[in-house]
Amino acid sequence: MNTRSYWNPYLAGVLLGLALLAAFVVAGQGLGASAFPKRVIAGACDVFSPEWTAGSAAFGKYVGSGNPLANWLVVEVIGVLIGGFLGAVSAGRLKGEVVRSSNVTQGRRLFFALLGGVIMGFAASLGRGCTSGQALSGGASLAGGSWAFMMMVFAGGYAVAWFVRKQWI
Amino acid sequence: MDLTFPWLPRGFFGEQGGLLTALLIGAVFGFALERAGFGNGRKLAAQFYLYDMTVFKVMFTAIVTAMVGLYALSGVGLVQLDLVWINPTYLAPQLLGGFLLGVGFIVSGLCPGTAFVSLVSGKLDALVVLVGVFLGVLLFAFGLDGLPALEALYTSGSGEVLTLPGLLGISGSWLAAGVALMALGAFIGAEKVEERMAARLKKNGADLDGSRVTDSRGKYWAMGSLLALSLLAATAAPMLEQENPRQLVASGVRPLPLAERIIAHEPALRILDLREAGTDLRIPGLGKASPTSPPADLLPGQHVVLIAEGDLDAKDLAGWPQGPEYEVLEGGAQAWKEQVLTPLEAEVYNQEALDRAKVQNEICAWFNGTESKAVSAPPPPVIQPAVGSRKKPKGGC
Amino acid sequence: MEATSTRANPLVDPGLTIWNQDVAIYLFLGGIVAGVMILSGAMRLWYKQEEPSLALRLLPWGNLALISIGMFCLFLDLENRFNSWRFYLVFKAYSPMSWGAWVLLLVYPVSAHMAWAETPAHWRETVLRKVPLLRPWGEWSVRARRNFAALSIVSGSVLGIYTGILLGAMPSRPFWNSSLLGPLFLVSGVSTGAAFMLLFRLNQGERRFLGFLDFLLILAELGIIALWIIGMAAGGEASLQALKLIFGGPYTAAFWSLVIALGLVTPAIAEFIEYKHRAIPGRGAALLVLGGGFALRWIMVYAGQHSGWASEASAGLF
Amino acid sequence: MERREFLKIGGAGAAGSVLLGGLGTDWFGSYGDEIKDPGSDGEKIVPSFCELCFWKCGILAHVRNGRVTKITGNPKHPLSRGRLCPRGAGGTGLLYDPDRLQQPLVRVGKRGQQKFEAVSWDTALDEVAEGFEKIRRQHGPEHLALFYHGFGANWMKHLFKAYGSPNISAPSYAQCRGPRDVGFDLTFGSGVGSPENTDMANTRCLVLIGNHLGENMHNTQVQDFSEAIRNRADLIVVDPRFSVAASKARYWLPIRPGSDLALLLAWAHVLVHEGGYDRETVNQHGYGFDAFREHLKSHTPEWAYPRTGIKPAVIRETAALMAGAAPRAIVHPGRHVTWYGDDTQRSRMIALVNALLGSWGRRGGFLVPSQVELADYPMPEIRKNGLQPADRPAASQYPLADTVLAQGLCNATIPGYHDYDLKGWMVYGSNLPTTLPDPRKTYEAIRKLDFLVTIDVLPAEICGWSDVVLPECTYLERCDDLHNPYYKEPYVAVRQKVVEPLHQTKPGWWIARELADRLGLEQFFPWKDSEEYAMERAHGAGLDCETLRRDGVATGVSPPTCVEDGLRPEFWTDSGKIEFYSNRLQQAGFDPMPVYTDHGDPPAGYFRLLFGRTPTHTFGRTTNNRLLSETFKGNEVWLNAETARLRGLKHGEQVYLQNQDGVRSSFSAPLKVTERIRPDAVFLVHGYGRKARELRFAFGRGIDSAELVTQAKVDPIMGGTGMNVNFVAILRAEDVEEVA
Amino acid sequence: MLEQQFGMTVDTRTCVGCAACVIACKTENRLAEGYVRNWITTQTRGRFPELVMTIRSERCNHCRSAACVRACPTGASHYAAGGTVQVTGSKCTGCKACMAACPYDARYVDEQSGTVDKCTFCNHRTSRGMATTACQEVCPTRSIVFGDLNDPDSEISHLLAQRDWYTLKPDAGTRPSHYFLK
Repeated sequence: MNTRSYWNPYLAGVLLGLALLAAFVVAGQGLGASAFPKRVIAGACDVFSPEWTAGSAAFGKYVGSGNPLANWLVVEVIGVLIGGFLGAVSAGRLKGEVVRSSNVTQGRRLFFALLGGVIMGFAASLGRGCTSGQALSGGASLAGGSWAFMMMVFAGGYAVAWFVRKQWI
Repeated sequence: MDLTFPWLPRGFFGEQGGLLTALLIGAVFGFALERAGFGNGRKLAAQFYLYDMTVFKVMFTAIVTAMVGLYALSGVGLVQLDLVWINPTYLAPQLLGGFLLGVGFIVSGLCPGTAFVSLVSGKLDALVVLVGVFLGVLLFAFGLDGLPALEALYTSGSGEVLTLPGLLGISGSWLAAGVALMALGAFIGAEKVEERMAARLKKNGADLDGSRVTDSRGKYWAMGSLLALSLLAATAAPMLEQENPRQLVASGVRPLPLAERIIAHEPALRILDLREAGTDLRIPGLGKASPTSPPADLLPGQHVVLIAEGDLDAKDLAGWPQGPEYEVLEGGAQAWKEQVLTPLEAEVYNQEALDRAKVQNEICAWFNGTESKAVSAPPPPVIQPAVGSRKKPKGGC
Repeated sequence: MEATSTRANPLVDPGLTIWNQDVAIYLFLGGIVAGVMILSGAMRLWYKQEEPSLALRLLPWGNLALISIGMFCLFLDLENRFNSWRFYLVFKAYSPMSWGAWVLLLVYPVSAHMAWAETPAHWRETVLRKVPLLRPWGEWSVRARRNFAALSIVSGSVLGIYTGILLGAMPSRPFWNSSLLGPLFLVSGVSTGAAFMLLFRLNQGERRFLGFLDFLLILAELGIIALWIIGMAAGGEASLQALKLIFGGPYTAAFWSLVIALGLVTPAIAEFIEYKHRAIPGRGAALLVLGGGFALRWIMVYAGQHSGWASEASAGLF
Repeated sequence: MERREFLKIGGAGAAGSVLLGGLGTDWFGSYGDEIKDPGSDGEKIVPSFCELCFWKCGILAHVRNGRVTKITGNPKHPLSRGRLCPRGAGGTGLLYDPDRLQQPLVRVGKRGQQKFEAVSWDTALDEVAEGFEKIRRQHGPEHLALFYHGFGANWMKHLFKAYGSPNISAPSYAQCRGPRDVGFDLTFGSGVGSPENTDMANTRCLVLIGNHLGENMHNTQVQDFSEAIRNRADLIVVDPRFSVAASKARYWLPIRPGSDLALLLAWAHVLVHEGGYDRETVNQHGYGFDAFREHLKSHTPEWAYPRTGIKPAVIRETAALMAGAAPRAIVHPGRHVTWYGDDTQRSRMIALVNALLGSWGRRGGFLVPSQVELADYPMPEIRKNGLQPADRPAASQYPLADTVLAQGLCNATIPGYHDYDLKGWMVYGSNLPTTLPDPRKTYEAIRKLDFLVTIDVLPAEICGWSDVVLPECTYLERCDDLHNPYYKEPYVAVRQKVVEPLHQTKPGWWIARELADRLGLEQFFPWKDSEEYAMERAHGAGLDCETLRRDGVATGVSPPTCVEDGLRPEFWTDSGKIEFYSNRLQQAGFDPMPVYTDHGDPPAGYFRLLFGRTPTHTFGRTTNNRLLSETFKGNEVWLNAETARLRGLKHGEQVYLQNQDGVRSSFSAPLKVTERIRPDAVFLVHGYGRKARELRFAFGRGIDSAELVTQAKVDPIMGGTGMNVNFVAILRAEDVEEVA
Repeated sequence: MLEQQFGMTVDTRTCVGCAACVIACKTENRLAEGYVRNWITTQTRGRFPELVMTIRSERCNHCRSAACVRACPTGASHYAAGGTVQVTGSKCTGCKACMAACPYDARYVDEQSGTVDKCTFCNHRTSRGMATTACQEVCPTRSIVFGDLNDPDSEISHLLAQRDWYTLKPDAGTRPSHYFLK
């Protein structure tokens, strides 16, 4: 793997920060990622069962006014997909693989990926955002709750890290 | 053209154009994430084993950059901060959600945002993570409808926009500068920690291949720029900083001018009585509210006049929504009763004061609903009906 | 300010809609023809010994076809087509439309001569053998082909500028009313002309030249667009209102995505990379340039009619 | 400069422009200065007078190839002075309206199902006569009522008088101008008439209260109004809406709706207690002034301020302006004045302020008009049968109403209202559902009828509910009675047939006479036709019929109309004076001097519904006129910009209105977001939102204000129906249609 | 004696925007349904209750430096007698360049003939010696005055000398002969 093509973290951070700043000054809101799954699911549920969706406490607010997918954050994630793709292609990193330590089997890694994903989907709904929407955007706008959220992310990570170390190191 | 940021909430670009910006900014975001190495689960997970602090470094550099930029721009008046959406605070769900997200993060190796980036760089595990996220979202939606406890947890908290500058009582720019300086210190520490941890893990024979970044040539340069940025923010912005627009600004209004505005039927005027009891203000269309629970139907741009028993402190209204302009009745209900509902009896000496008093007393009578009685007049003499033809031109419409 | 008008004439209210896709197509094809005329003329003058590729030599015939389609579109746009012969009874120096009518009359013979003169000799010979009557003319025009090449450059330029002036000479439409529209349409026309030529089977040298030339033209075009926007931004209230059509108004997304991003910037980058890596320019960038050129004219025609002075208070009124 | 030199330069310039402008336009194929004559000038020009509204301006109708090409103003006619309002100019739009009623129709389905069969005139008239005869036989003639509007109704009124019914009524009284006539009559002993006797052209100060001259387009009045503006008269406009007149005014007082009386009282207070009223007039002609002065004492501008929202200083300034201009000052009596149910008192107060200004009988104030002496057509006298009209439940109600109340007749059709119930109606040129308040009630009454016949030009809503519909021809296709109004220049005008009636339509006089024949009343219709009738009357008055026909009008010599010309003012009140204190009102149990009552504010979320006119339309009568609709295609809901902004309502979006009784408009209209109206009111142009599908152009255009007027506050003095007491909420069309 | 230069003034102080001029023009010139040659413009500025409103009866401005005449490729749009701007229908191709050029949007395409048309200042009347246009004749507020600007004794010349006036869109450089009195 071509580790050299990773940017210097500080430079990458500055570019990321500038993208975030651009989002603030252009769109008046930060960046986010978990809005995408929420709105996609809301949209899908709206197709299958509009009544349930409209009455749902979690999704009702997305389907109330217009298409849940016609949203800045949703389009932004599509941009992320495009940008990420371009980044991977230009760095020669586009490669089908499962990232894992040599200490775990692929099946185990994927099981944990699913488990972690479910936990994060639940957590992002509960916390009204994920690392992008709460920690990064909220952190940059100095929102009190977001800083608490960010601290707890690190706390949660460090608390469990030891138990799943086989996956990674 | 007023080019003050943010643009989209001001209708600049229109809807289509706005979505186009989302695509562009998102692409830059995704590109930067990928190039920082966030498409690789192992590299992210390394943060939690302290041998590669890229996540910390990138994230805090980004936060500091955006934060310093945002507060500096708003400090010099280029950004209208009250149009920028800032995450409201729901402390309990945020604390728990954050913790769980951290758990999910280390279990899966990716967070939702980085999972998207990882996915498009071909990583199969990212696809599985995303499937999990979608399931998790659905699970939560079911849970929210089915479990009252979860709903109670989710909806607990005020949902107010509490910013650190507001909570700590210092200006945003200074805080940004402070955070930047702290981050700088933290980065230096992080460099040290990761070197030591990496060495230790290597010694223990851990498999770090493919995740460890060894190249850190630009770090001093980057730190230097951040320091410069933070200094800029700390010195320039506070000098130019205006009153923090996030603060709920309540100006005062005196009873008589308020009475005149009621008479003028000012369309944006909305008057709310914050007292628990009492219907003695005699203001037409007066609404009731409690200081802790603002009415749900307040409209942006409305002029909301709040009446308490006595003077009301603007600080008491911390939980009121942004959008309307708040005014508090100076002296509260007491002043209203004294100055508007009580006729003037004091002696007046000059013509001007006399004229004012006349108006004031009529306003008083009107609010009190005491119609000035017409003075009864002596009946005029009885008259004889006139003779002659009566001409009455008619017609038309 | 609130303004109301009781007028509701068709094509005029609430916004002018006199010109539609017919005119956009005509301007687009006119631009390509102008570009091909200029470039093929220039390349004929450029080539001394080495012969151009067959495709390049046959392109002037395509010119005739394109300009005919364009003229047909223009003809369709006329409300009173039976009077169209009236164009050729007068020449009105102030009227771009009149210039256009006459220039088209010039474009036809020049293109025809160019096409004939560039046609490979054995094909020409076949024709002349069958129609010996044409021989004197046929041979003369080949002899004079360098003169016709020069004439082709001149008439192509007039045609290219005219397509812009047709809109640019309208003081009534702030979105159009700029002296930069002539150069803009000329440059864009040559650029789309080059892109059009790139679609055919040219030789490598020609492709490289056209590819890089197109890159330079796109840069120039971007520059002119920037100046045009700055010019409008520096104008009065009406110009600012017109500018809003592409800044937040109905044409914002189309202009910035189709014209600027896809039609200019993307192909420019592609062409630059091709140039830098000494690759042979492909057809992808050329198609984008053509798409962008059409979008530019389409947006110009439609957005310009949206702009006006309607909301502006008359001087000294309030 | 020498002339020759000048020519040379001129020549050079011309040559230069030829060069620059290209080869000249006169080159081959040119036709030079082609001048196209549209050919609208008439081969024949017929003078007549207009019927697009009820002002009756003189017109010249141009006829070419048997078609009326255009209509221009008659320069000899005192009301038009050669000029016309848009409606008058657009009369051909009515004449050639493709939706006109073309032949008599007889109902075949159930009433209201709107199924009709075209029949011959004989069948239709027999049917009507039979219907009338049946009612006369079973119940008596008084059980038949006539509702009318328009000049042609004279024939029908005559028919009804001969038939023996006292129930003849025009909604233009109790739904429109009645209160001001009663109010002025109580004060000066005379109403203001139509045309109003105001001398606006010579005034120095004109006060308009809710009167939107310029949008309310009575030709002569607007001509005089523009003359006042041209003469720099001071204009004070009191209106919740920034009307066209308000835009011309020195003072616009955006008054709180319903509080006009408070403002008038305050003005009177200033004039009386702070000086400025005309002492001479008051001393010489006033009656009960001391009581009035006492009455005004408490009504200070400060008192009016919270009620009207108008600052005391402004009230004083405007009062001073009037006083400074007096007696050449007019507080205009208005025309449609049925607003809040205390309209007679408000009109009386307007009269009293004018009395204080001393403007009655003065130049630039109110003139005293006169009439040409005109003989009646010789015919047998109709004997009165002593039957009482059915419009009031008790004689004591509305004691000062001096005509039959239209809404009273409508009510009397619903059983149990009066001594007897009405069984049949004839409706002439008046679309009752959009005229009377609360159309729900009107339809209920119609359902109770035994027989309903309408005579109209267009298929209005009421036609759909009729048993027989008789198509009348338009004013351009018939001759009518002579017009002989009270006016400062007395005149007689003649309406002449311009073209033969189109389709199978017939003139009103013919219909009336044919019905009379069938009802055995032919003795009261002894004349040959309307032309003979009119000329006989003209001849009888010593007028030259030929001149009258040629000019369309004959003017008489006026006696003095104002004091300046030698008029000795007379007041035909009980006291023979200007009555500041009215004994008649006092004896009838009303306030002898106007007393202010508050009409409240709209509840939260509601707006006061105000309605009025647009210059191109006479309410619903002209909204199907395609020519007139060129400039005004449908009405809009006026809403204050700030209010709209707060509620997120956008200009141009379609909205429905729903009133306090839950009645929602049948159609939607675009919202007009404007600074030109107070935040607590919405404004609609009256006459839109037509529900008759046969009016193919007007159908469904805009919102009908009449259907939202389900409440009316009836004036206890004369029975006028105050209709500005309705409140409406604004509903987004998308929300409404989503639910539906 | 100079040639005639016809012009028109509309007194915005007295004009109430009743549109009688529009209807009279339509019947005088027998225009098809849906087309007008003159129209009413109202402009309101300010916030309630401090408002200013102007009402104008507008039509072709008969510019002395007419963009439409310059834009016309066939000479159909031309300066005619009395300094007016006229369209010769038989020369018009319907290319609509004049409509694009006119800052006042005063022209339209007549659907029957396919040619461009507009206000003629009633040249069929004035050429017969009539002194008024149809819109002027009907105007109940006498706001519209038509006449010869080069005749110092004409009513229009007096009005322009005595009153403040403006023309529409002067920045367009068209030098209209249609004036609006303040």
